[in-house]
This record gives sequence, structure tokens and C-alpha cells, in this order.
Amino acid sequence: MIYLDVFLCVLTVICAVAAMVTRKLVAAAILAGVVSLIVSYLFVRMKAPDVAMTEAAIGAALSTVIFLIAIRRTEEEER
Amino acid sequence: MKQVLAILALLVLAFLFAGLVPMASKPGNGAVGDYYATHGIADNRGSNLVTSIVVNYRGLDTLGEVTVLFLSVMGVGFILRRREGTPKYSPVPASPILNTGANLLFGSILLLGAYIFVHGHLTPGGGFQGGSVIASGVLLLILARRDRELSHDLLAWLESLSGFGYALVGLVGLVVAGSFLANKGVLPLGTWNRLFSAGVIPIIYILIGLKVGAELSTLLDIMIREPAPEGGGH
Amino acid sequence: MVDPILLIAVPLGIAFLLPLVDRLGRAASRWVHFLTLVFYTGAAASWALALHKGTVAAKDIITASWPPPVGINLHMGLAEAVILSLAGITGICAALYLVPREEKPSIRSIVLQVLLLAGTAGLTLTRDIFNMFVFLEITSISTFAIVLLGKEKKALEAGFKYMILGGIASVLLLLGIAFLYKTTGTLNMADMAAKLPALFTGGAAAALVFLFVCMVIELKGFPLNGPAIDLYEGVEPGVMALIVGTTLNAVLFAFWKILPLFGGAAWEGVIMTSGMATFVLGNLFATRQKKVRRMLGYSSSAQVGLLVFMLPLLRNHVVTLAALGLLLLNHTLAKASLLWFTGIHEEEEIGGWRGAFANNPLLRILFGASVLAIAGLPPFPGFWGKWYALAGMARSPYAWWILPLLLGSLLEFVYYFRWLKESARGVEPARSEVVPFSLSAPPAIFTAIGLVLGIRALYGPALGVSSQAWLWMWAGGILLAAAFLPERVQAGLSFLAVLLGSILLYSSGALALHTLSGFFTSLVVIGALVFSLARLGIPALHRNYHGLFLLLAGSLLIVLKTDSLLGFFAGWELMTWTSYFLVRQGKKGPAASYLYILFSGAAGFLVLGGLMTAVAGGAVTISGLGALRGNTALWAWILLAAGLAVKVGSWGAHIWAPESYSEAPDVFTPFLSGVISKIPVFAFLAVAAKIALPGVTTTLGTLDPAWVLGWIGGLTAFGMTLLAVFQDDMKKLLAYSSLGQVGYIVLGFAMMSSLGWTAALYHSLNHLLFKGLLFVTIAGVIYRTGTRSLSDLGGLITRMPFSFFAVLIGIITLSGVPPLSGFAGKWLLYQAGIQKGWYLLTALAMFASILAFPYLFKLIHSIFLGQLKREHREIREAPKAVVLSQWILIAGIMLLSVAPGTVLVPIQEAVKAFFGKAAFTTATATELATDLGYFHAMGVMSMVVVLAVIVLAGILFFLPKHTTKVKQLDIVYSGEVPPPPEEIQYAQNFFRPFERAYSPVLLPRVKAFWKSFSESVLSLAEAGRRLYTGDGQTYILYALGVVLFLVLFIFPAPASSSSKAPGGKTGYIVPVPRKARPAEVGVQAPRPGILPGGKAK
Amino acid sequence: MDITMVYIGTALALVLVGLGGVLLKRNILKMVLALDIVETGVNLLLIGIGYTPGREAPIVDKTSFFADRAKETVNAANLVDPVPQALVLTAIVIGLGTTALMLSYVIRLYAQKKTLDIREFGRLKW
Repeated sequence: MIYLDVFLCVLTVICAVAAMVTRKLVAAAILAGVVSLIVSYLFVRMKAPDVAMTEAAIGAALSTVIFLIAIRRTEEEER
Repeated sequence: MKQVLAILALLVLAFLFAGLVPMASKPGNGAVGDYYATHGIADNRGSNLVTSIVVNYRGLDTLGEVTVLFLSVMGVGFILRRREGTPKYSPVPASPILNTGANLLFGSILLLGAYIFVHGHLTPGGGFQGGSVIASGVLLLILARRDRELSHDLLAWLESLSGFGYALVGLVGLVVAGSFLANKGVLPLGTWNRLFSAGVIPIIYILIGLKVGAELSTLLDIMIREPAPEGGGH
Repeated sequence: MVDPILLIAVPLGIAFLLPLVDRLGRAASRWVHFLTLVFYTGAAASWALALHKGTVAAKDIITASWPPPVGINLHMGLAEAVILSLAGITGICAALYLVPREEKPSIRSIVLQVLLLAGTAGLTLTRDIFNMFVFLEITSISTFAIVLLGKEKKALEAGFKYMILGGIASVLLLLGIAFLYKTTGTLNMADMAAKLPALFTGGAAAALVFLFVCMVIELKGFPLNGPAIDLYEGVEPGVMALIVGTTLNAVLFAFWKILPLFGGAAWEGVIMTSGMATFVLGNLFATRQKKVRRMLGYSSSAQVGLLVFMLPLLRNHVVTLAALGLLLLNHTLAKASLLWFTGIHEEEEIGGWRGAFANNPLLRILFGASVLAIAGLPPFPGFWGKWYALAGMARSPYAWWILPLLLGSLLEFVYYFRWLKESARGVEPARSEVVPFSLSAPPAIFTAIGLVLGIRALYGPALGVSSQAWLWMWAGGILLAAAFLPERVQAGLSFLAVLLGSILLYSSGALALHTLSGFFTSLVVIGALVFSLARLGIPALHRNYHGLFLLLAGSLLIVLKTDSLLGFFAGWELMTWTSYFLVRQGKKGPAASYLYILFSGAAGFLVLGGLMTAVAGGAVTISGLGALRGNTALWAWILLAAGLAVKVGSWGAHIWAPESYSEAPDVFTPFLSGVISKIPVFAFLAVAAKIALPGVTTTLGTLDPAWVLGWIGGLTAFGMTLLAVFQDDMKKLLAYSSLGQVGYIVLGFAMMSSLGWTAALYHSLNHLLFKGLLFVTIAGVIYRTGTRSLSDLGGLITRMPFSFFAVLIGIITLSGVPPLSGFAGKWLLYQAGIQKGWYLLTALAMFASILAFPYLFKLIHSIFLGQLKREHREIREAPKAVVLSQWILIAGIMLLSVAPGTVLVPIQEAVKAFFGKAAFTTATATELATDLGYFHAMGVMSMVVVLAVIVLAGILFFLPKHTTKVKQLDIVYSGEVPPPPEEIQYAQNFFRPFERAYSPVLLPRVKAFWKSFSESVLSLAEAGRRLYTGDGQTYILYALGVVLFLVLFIFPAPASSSSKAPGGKTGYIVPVPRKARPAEVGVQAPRPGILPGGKAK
Repeated sequence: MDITMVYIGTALALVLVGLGGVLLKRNILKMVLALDIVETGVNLLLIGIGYTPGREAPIVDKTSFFADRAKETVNAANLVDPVPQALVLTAIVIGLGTTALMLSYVIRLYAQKKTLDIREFGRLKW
């Protein structure tokens, strides 16, 4: 289990970096959502189920949705 | 130049952070945390200690938090306010399949949300989580039935009254038990690990759940439908 | 009393309901909004009043029935109550102001305003650090949204940058809270502060850095204030006023609450340096600013920086809460008013403010008052706050910080008065302004609050403001309020007030010549009476003239009467600004008065520095100055004397004076030259001289600072006389002459001998009489001819014979030849110089005295002799009131000429009281004798009169019988008469040959020096403000840079070692034992026993 | 190596990555996204600070948690610190609020200027 956690931690950081690097804004928003999702799993592992639920519902879902809305209403590529 | 400096600064910051890791990962709870863990049940009879903290011990934080959400809905609405005469977005209607599916799903999502905030004092989750689940249901509805307006009246009433109710419950605490948002002495605390326990905590969490659900729904609706004031400020 | 929690709960509840209320109509929601604000203000104000009176004790409030640190607690003390009252009033005024300003009225903006106030209440009251974060977010988010309220085009960009930096700030705050919680195991501020010293490890040190940088961003500290300043430029000013009055103060107070966490000398230094840097640099950058609102932004940042600087001083009991509170109050009141003004007169660039509010006298006065308030001038609260704060600092080891503080304050003068200068320019109003009530009421309310508070402070019994002075000032205030009356009526009322006031002063014995105060009060009374009389003939240019004049006279009476250092300085600064406004009323007054206020401001700050040095030495009153010893005495004297020397226009710092004297209204110049220039002289004699001045030992021997001052006086007398010779503008000529004459007086004072002082005092009176006479007469000439240029005049003797006679008397007196009174003054001065052994200086003074002849001749010749100009042929004599006042002055001169002893005997008494030695061996009304000589005024006069009679009789007797009278315009060229009588002008290039001869001396070096000085200051500001590139990311980089700078340089320690040092001994800084800080802050101490063991691990 | 250190390291790494994005990305929408990641990192850090390996979630749903059933006191050494969890709950919601506000700014800025480049928004300076 510990190795899974370590792997997920590394994956989170990679996702975050990818979200920062990619020029496609939609991809960036979804990657950020993935970061939140993994973090919410980490919250479960850290014995914080309340926070995990909140992070999943708000950080991963709603935040990503409003980012996507904003992207749709502006532009999808970073120039 | 700026980039180089920024990267340099980040590297130094990384070094600083590295030094902070051992200190931050020392085991053990804070003194206040230990108090809540030890006496939380006796004080509030809510199994979920986080809920006890959020709704009771640090209730003022949560009132503020609800306010922040309300505020950001107000703010977003204020920022994206329409010029007179500009119509709302009216995108093409979605397919009937999505439509029907959404209608079916919406009810169960609503129920799930309600379950989460009603059991906030017993199990993980609470008003905020339940509320955001409800909002995701509403999002589905918005996306599916794009041609139809959300019932703003209902949302507005829900939002205002639940928020006012929250403040009112706090004031009841002030009048009955002598301090704002008090739990002890307002309602019987009941028995540990029962649905009807923990005094006013479930009531507050239900109000929060309704408010958060309504607010997040409104937020999504505004962000999706309100057209940006074109050239706002040109 | 209302439970303070309701200040949070009620606005929150109402805000939630408002969207529903709005369904009943907008009027309903506006009423609910208004009533909520009234409740809020009333509750806070009732707490403030009760706490101030001491009828209730400060209250701790627990929430959710759990005492801290388990529950969140709040605290209501005096500071909180005042901040919240202020916020409530601002809320009401801002709501009023914003109604017509909103582009698309929306219920949401009302909700945002209500929530901003609720957040302010929470931020102010809470004593829990995470709760502080929550309320900080509430205020921030409402700020982010509400800045888009108006029609400002740039608000969006500014708001976004501000928001991103604000996001960084909240991240820093959260990081800080996280590490602090890990270290202390609590979130209660007091609990945290109590636990922190024992566990002061690396994590905590880093946490404090994060917390501090967050506060720097929120409080707009240097260099993280870029986006905040953009906000001022880009956002509807009504909104900014709301923010200034609510959240800004609350955040400052929040910083005060967490200040106990920042223990140790290093943090103290960092916080104070950061605040002071913000203050000085903000003001510096503002000087270069042409955009008004941006200028206000820099100013706000600077002012808050000053308050931040003072927080550690407050903690160390150096500065009192009252002082800080007054400064905060003043800033809020004045800044909000000014912001509102920038919304009423919507010109972005300072140049567009020409003739602002020209059609609206009320707004004009309010605008001027707001600038005075923000510049820290009396009677506004900022003046008192600054004095008390400085006095506290002077007595502490932090005294050196006064230096940059005064420097920054002077920079404030530079840009605020430049703004005022622009607004006074342009006599023609730019457009007719109809300002709705809801826009003009808020600044009026705020200015009124400031005035009431300030005037109450001025009534303080310790200040020694006499009821006589109040009488004059209230008369002035009433007249100022009645500025709508016709000028003639005002002039009459003003004269009556002066007459009545003078009689009262006389009957109360305040005019006793044998005391310094009485002597100078007599000068004020003579000047006020005679020149008010003259003004009945020559109308003032501006309606506010009369009220301001009475205010000025009242402030002079404060200066002359009080024994308190504070009272003295208050009167001094009142004099500065009232005379500034009077100078400004001249035709080219704005530019001249700008120079006037800059130099007067600098002089004021030098004087303040001197007084603060005295305070540091333990003095509180003027009579207590004698107790100063050693270096304290020396520096107090030097700073005071330097300030006074600037104020009398000594050589090197004189450039303001000729401009002000010549551009001031013609009816005011006599008072400026005759009376106001004597007030610094009074200060020399009655204040500076009280200090026992030690000699300065240098390698070359002992240097007497008074000797230096004597040389300054002598050189001024010489230099200014020389410059006067070459003036073509007659007022400027007399102005230079005035400066030279005051130079003599300074020289007399510097001799520090009874004879020298007697000469100085006598000459002060004499100068008032003859220079007043000259200026009044010249004012009459200018009134009739409309020109000040000597080359445009000539031959007026036939048209204005009385004026000619007055000038004749005036110049004879000035030149110091017998038989008129000028002689006695010079005679005394030279004797005093010889007695003192300052031979060279005496010779210089004598030479300067001779130099005066050319310009005096030029004056009378160019105006009255020679040919009459064509356009002046129908000119009448000066108005009767002017002629009457001329005669009064001439009578005075005659009295002094015949019987100088009537004044010199009492003067001798006054001087004897100081030196214990009389100046004269014998002194009667007409006879004087000193160790060196003897003077019989009556005898000299009799001889001259007899001689004159003989000469006249001779002329009449020997006059040839057949003479042709030559008219002024009859000119004969070698026997040939040109057909039309031609005008020949003498006055052009009058002393051209001399001018060439003296040209090396006459180069405008001083002017050039000041010009290059101001240019280098401005270019420094220009270079500095480039820091604010306008790029949002750069600002974030700055924030990161500050974090790293603090971690690496101020609190350097290997970060990894921290975890091994739980005891804190090898942490970032060695903790300094701090005594009972929670009690100081007024935090409820955590109740013992609620935590099992209370240990944090 | 302690697993908590990994969590906390991850948290701080997320903060750094996010800050990097805020500092280096010119697109304002991306800056908002980056700030969102910073906030996620801070939240993870807070939870990590309250976490002690081997302890249980702060939900007292079993009688075995009690130290004294009659007095209703709980053995605190079995539970992780609930305080940071409560704080993070608040912080997440507040973060959503600010993000929504920032995004509506972004939408309006785009409507005004038709660009998302931060360099285009530097009219106010000096």
C-alpha cells in the first residue's frame, strides 16, 4: 500500500506539472481535476474522509466544471 | 530575465520547503485537537468530530464560510451582470435521451445529497459535501435541459431563508444559552451515534446543505448562462 | 449594550435576506441597508463612547459556549469599537455616495456592501487566527467584486492583479497558520503567542515570515503595493473610500492582534523598517505622480505604512493607543473625503483640476480642509496624533526614526499642496458644477467629524489657547461660513471684529509692552487694525479673505501667549496654513503660495524637530526649555533656529519670500511683511533663547552657534538689500528690502546681549510701521494704476500727493537717517555690535544700510517723480481708508522719532527680565544713553525742524521774481521744443551700470540650487516608481522575493537544523523574553485547566 | 522513511509547481488554475500536519474508541488531529469561491480585450 501511495504522490506532481505545461487549456483543467481526485484519495489514506469527500465533490468536480465553463467562454488554446 | 529570476526564486523556495518537511511531519496532535478528540463526544454527542468542530466549536468559521460562498455567488453575478437588453445564452436543446436520463438521475442525486448532509454528524460528509452533490445534479439538469430556465425563485428563497435560518439558529443560541451558535442547552444532545442527536448540529448542517446546494447551483447557472458584458468597459 | 456578536450576525443575516427583500422593490432594500448600517454604527459607537467614558469594561465574547482556545472568541475593546464606528459611518456615507454612481443598480452591490461591513466586524473582533483568515477572505472577496461597481474602465485589470496577489497572500497566510498550528497546537491568538516563545523553531520562524508577507500584501506595504495602487487609479473612488474606511483599518488591527507572535528585536526591526520604507518611498513616488487617484493610492499606502511602523512602538508603550488612533482616524476621514472629491471632479490628471469647485464655495473649503487634514495640519486629528506619537518616540530609544518620519511628511506637503495649487489656478471656472447632495454630503460629514474632534483637542487646557485667541478664531470661522455675504459687508464686519478684539486684548492687559508676549501682541494688534482699515478702501480679491485673516490673527495670538510646546506648535502650523491660503488668493498666488507652503512646511518640520529634541530632554513647556543641557540643548537650539531662519527668509532659504510677498493680495502683503515675519523673531527671543546654548568645541576652538546665526542675519541683510536694488517690480523690491531688514533683526537677536535684543525689538516695531506704510501706500498705487512695474509708472506726485508723502516718510525711516525713528534702531544695532566685538559684522550691516539708498531712491523716483504717464493722467488719490491708515502709521513713526523712549523703556524692561542687565544707562521718553553713546531724539528732531524752516524761509526769500513754471511734460532739447510733449521714461534699466558691476554676485545661484535639488528628488522618485511595472507576475515575484529575503538574510539558519532544536535555542532567532503580552493586547487569556495538560507536542 | 514526509513533500511540491505556473504562465486562466493547484497543495499540507500514521479517522463510531464510556471521554491517541480537517473543509470551500470569482474576472477580461495574456493588462503602472 505504501508503494501505491508513493506512486500516487509522484503521479500527482507529474499531473500538476503536465497541467502547467500543456498549452491546451481543457487538458490542463482536466489534469488539475485529476490532481484533486488523487489528492482526495490521499485524504482518505490520511484518515480524513470528510475532507476527501469535499475535495472530490468540490475540488475535482465543481472546480473543474467551472474551469471548463470559463474555457468555453474564452479560448481553448494558450497563445 | 524575469523568468530566470522566477525559477531561481522557486529553487530557493524549494530548498526552504525541504527544510520544513521534517518539522511538519512530526507525529502527534495539537493540544486543541486532543481536546476535541477527548471531549468532543461528551460536549456534543456527534460521532463525527470534524462535524462537531465545523458546526459547533468553530461554528463562526463555518458561518463565515457559508458567507464566502454566498458572497462569491453574489460577486460572480455582479461581475457577469448583463447590460440591459442583452438576452441570456440560449444554446441548442440537448438530445431527448440525455434529457430523460437527467430527469431520472436528478432525483436520486438529490436524495444522495440530502442523505449526506442529514447524516453529517454521524458519518463522513455534511452540508458542504451534500450541497455540492446536489449542485452536480443541478448541473446535469442545466446541461440536459438547456432550453429551460432553472427555477430561480425556488433557489433564491432556499438560499436566503436557509442562510437567514443559520444566523437565526446562532442567535437562538445567544438568547437561550448565552453565546452565539451555542449547542449545549439549546436542544437536548440526545444519544451518541443516533440520527436525532448532537443538538442543533444536524439542523445547522441541513440548512448549510440546502444553502450550499442552492448557491452552487446558482453559481453554475450564472457562469453558464450569463453572457459576459461585451466590451464591459470599452 | 448590544452584544458585539450582533455586529457580525445581524449584517450577515440581513445580507442573506436582502435578495428576498428586493422583491418588494429597490426602495425597500435600500431602507433595509440603511437601517442595518444605522444599527451597526449605533452599536459600535455606543460601545466606543461607553468604553471611552469607562462606564463599561472591554468585553470578551465566546461563541458556541466554548471558552478559548476550544471555541472562537472575540473581543470588544475601545480600539475595536472606534474602528467599527468609523466603518459604520463610512458605510452609510459610501452607500449615499454610491447610489448615483452605480452604472446598473443591482441588489448584489448592496449585499456586497453589507457583507463588507460584516467582514470588517469579524476581522476586527475575532481573536482566532483561522477565523481571521475566514473574515479576511470575506472582506477580500467582497472587495474583489465591488470594485467593479462604477463605470471605471480600468477596474477590471487592476482588480484581477489585486486578486491574484491577494490569492498568494491567502496561501501564505494558510501556510503560516499550518506551521503555527503544528508548533503550538492552538489557533487562539493569545494562546499561540503564549506558547510560541518556548517552541520557537524553524517552522515557526518560517511561518512568521509567511504571515508577515501576507500582512504586507494586505496592508499595501512596499514593494508589494503595486496592484493596490492600481486599484486606486482604476476603481470608482466611492468604492475605494468605502474600502479605506472599513477593511483597511480592520486589517491593520488584525496585524496588531497577531503582532505578539512576532517577538524579538529582529522582527521589531523588520516591521518598523518595512513600515517606514513604505511611508517614505510611497510619499516619494507620489511626488512624481500626475494622476490624482494614483497619487492618493501611493499616499494611502504610505500612511498605512506609517501606522504599521508604529505598531511595535505601541506594543513597547512608546506610542499611545490614542496617538495611533488619532492618526488612523485622520487618515480615514481625510482620505475618504479626498477620494470622494476625485469622484465629484472627475479629472484624472492633476492639470485638469484647474478651477475645480470654483463655483462651489462649500466644496472648495471642504477640499482645502481635507488636504490640510491629510497633511497633518491643525486642528485636524492627524496633527495631534503625529505630535503625541513623535513625543513618545522622542523620549524613547527610537528617537532617530523621527528623522525619516518628518522627511516623509514633508514629501506629503510636496504633492498634496501641488494638487491644491492646481485647483486654485484658473480664475475662470472650468464648468458650472451642480453637485447632488448625496455626493457632497459624505465629504462634508467626514470633514465635520475631523474638525469637531480636532477643535476639541485644541481646547485642551494644557495647550494654553487663550479665550482671546478663540474669540478671534471663532469670528474667523463664522465669517468663513458666511462667505456668501458681499465683500464690503465682510470687510466691515471683519474690521469691527478686529477692533473689538483689540479692545478686549488691551483691556485684559495683553498688550503690556514690557513683556515679550505683550510687545509682539501689540505688533499683531497694530498690524491687524491698520491694515484692516486700509482694506476697507481696497476690496479683497477673494471672499474667504476676511474669515481667513481673523483665523490667522487668532493663531498668532496662540503662538504669542501659550507656554506649552504643543500649543506653540499648533498655533505655528495654524499660522502657516491660514497665511498660505491668504497668499494663494493673489492673482498669481497659486504658484507663489506653493513655494511658500513648501518652505514653511520645511521650517515647521525643523521647528518640530527642535521641539522634539527638547521633549527628548524632558521639556514640556517653553519655560521648561531652560532645563535642557549638553547636546540636547545644542540640537534643540540648532534645529529650532534653522527652522526659524527659513521662516524669516534668511539667505539661502529666501527664495520663497519675494514671490510670496509680491504675489500675495496687495492688502495682505503689509501684514505678511510687517507682522508675520516678526513671529519667528518672537520665537527666537521667547523660545529659542530659553535654551541654555553651549558652545561647540571643534578643532579650531569653540564655536558659538549664535555667532553663526549672526552672520546669517548679517549676510541676509546685505544680500537682500543688494538684490532689492535691481528689482523692477515694486512689491518685489520691498519684499527683498523686508528680508534684509529682518536680517538686521536676526543679527540683533544673535548678539544675545541686552543692547542687541533691544535693537531687535525696537526695529521689529519700526519695521512694521515703515514697511507697513510703504506696502499700504504701494497697494493704493497698484489699486489705482493696476501695475506693479516701476517702469510703467512715474510722475504720480501730482495725482497722489498723500501717497508721495507717505512713501517719503517711509523711505527716510527705512534708510535710518535722523531725524526719523529708523535712526534709533540702526544706532542701537551698531552699538550692540561694537559692544559685542563683532566689528566685521557691524561694518557689513552698515554697508548694507548704505546700499539701501539706491533702491529707496529708485522707488520714490520711479513712481512719483519724472513724467506722468498718459494713461495715469486721470488717476485719483488712494482710497480714503488707505490714506487714513497711512496717516496713522506716519503718526506712529513721528511718535517714535520724537520719543523713542516711550517704547524703548518698556522694551528695556522686557530684555532686562532675560539678561538681568539694562541696555541703557539712562532712558527716558526722549533721551537715551548707553555705555557707548548718547542720543537725544527730541533735540535732533528740533534741530532738523529748525534747519528745515530756515532753509524753506531762505528759498522763499531768495526766490527770483520772474520764473516760469515748468510742467511735468514740458521738455526742452537744446532750446528746441518737440511738437507733441513726449514722454521720457527714466525707470527702464534704472541701475543698469551697477547691475553689470555686481553681476557675479547676482547670479541666481540659490534658485539654481533649489531647482536642481527638487529635480534630483523628482528623478529619484521617477526612477523608484519604475519598480511598479504593471505586470501582475512581477508583483508576485516581488512577494516571493520578500519571503526569501527575510528567510535568507534576516532570519538565516540552516532550515534542516530546526527540527533538531525543539527548545528553540538554535532556531532562527533567539527568543527574547516577552512579558505578559496577551494582557497588553487585551486578549482574554486562555482559561487554565480546560486543556488536559495544556501541552503541545 | 516516514510516509507522512512523502505526503508533505508532495503537498509542498504541488505548492511549488503551482507557484511556478503563477509566475511563468502568461495566460491568466492558467494562472488561476495554477493558484488552484497551490491551494490544493496547501490543503494537503494541512491534512498532513494533522496526520499521524497508525491513527484512525476522527469519527467515533465504535465504542472501542472510548477511554471512559460513562464520562464519554475518548482516547485521543487513537485518532488523527481533527482540527486541520475542519480547517481544510473551510479552506476548500473558500478556495472554490475565490476561483469562481477569478474566473468571472477572466471571462470579462477576455470579453474586453479578446486575449488572456497577462502582459496585455499592464496599462496601470508606475
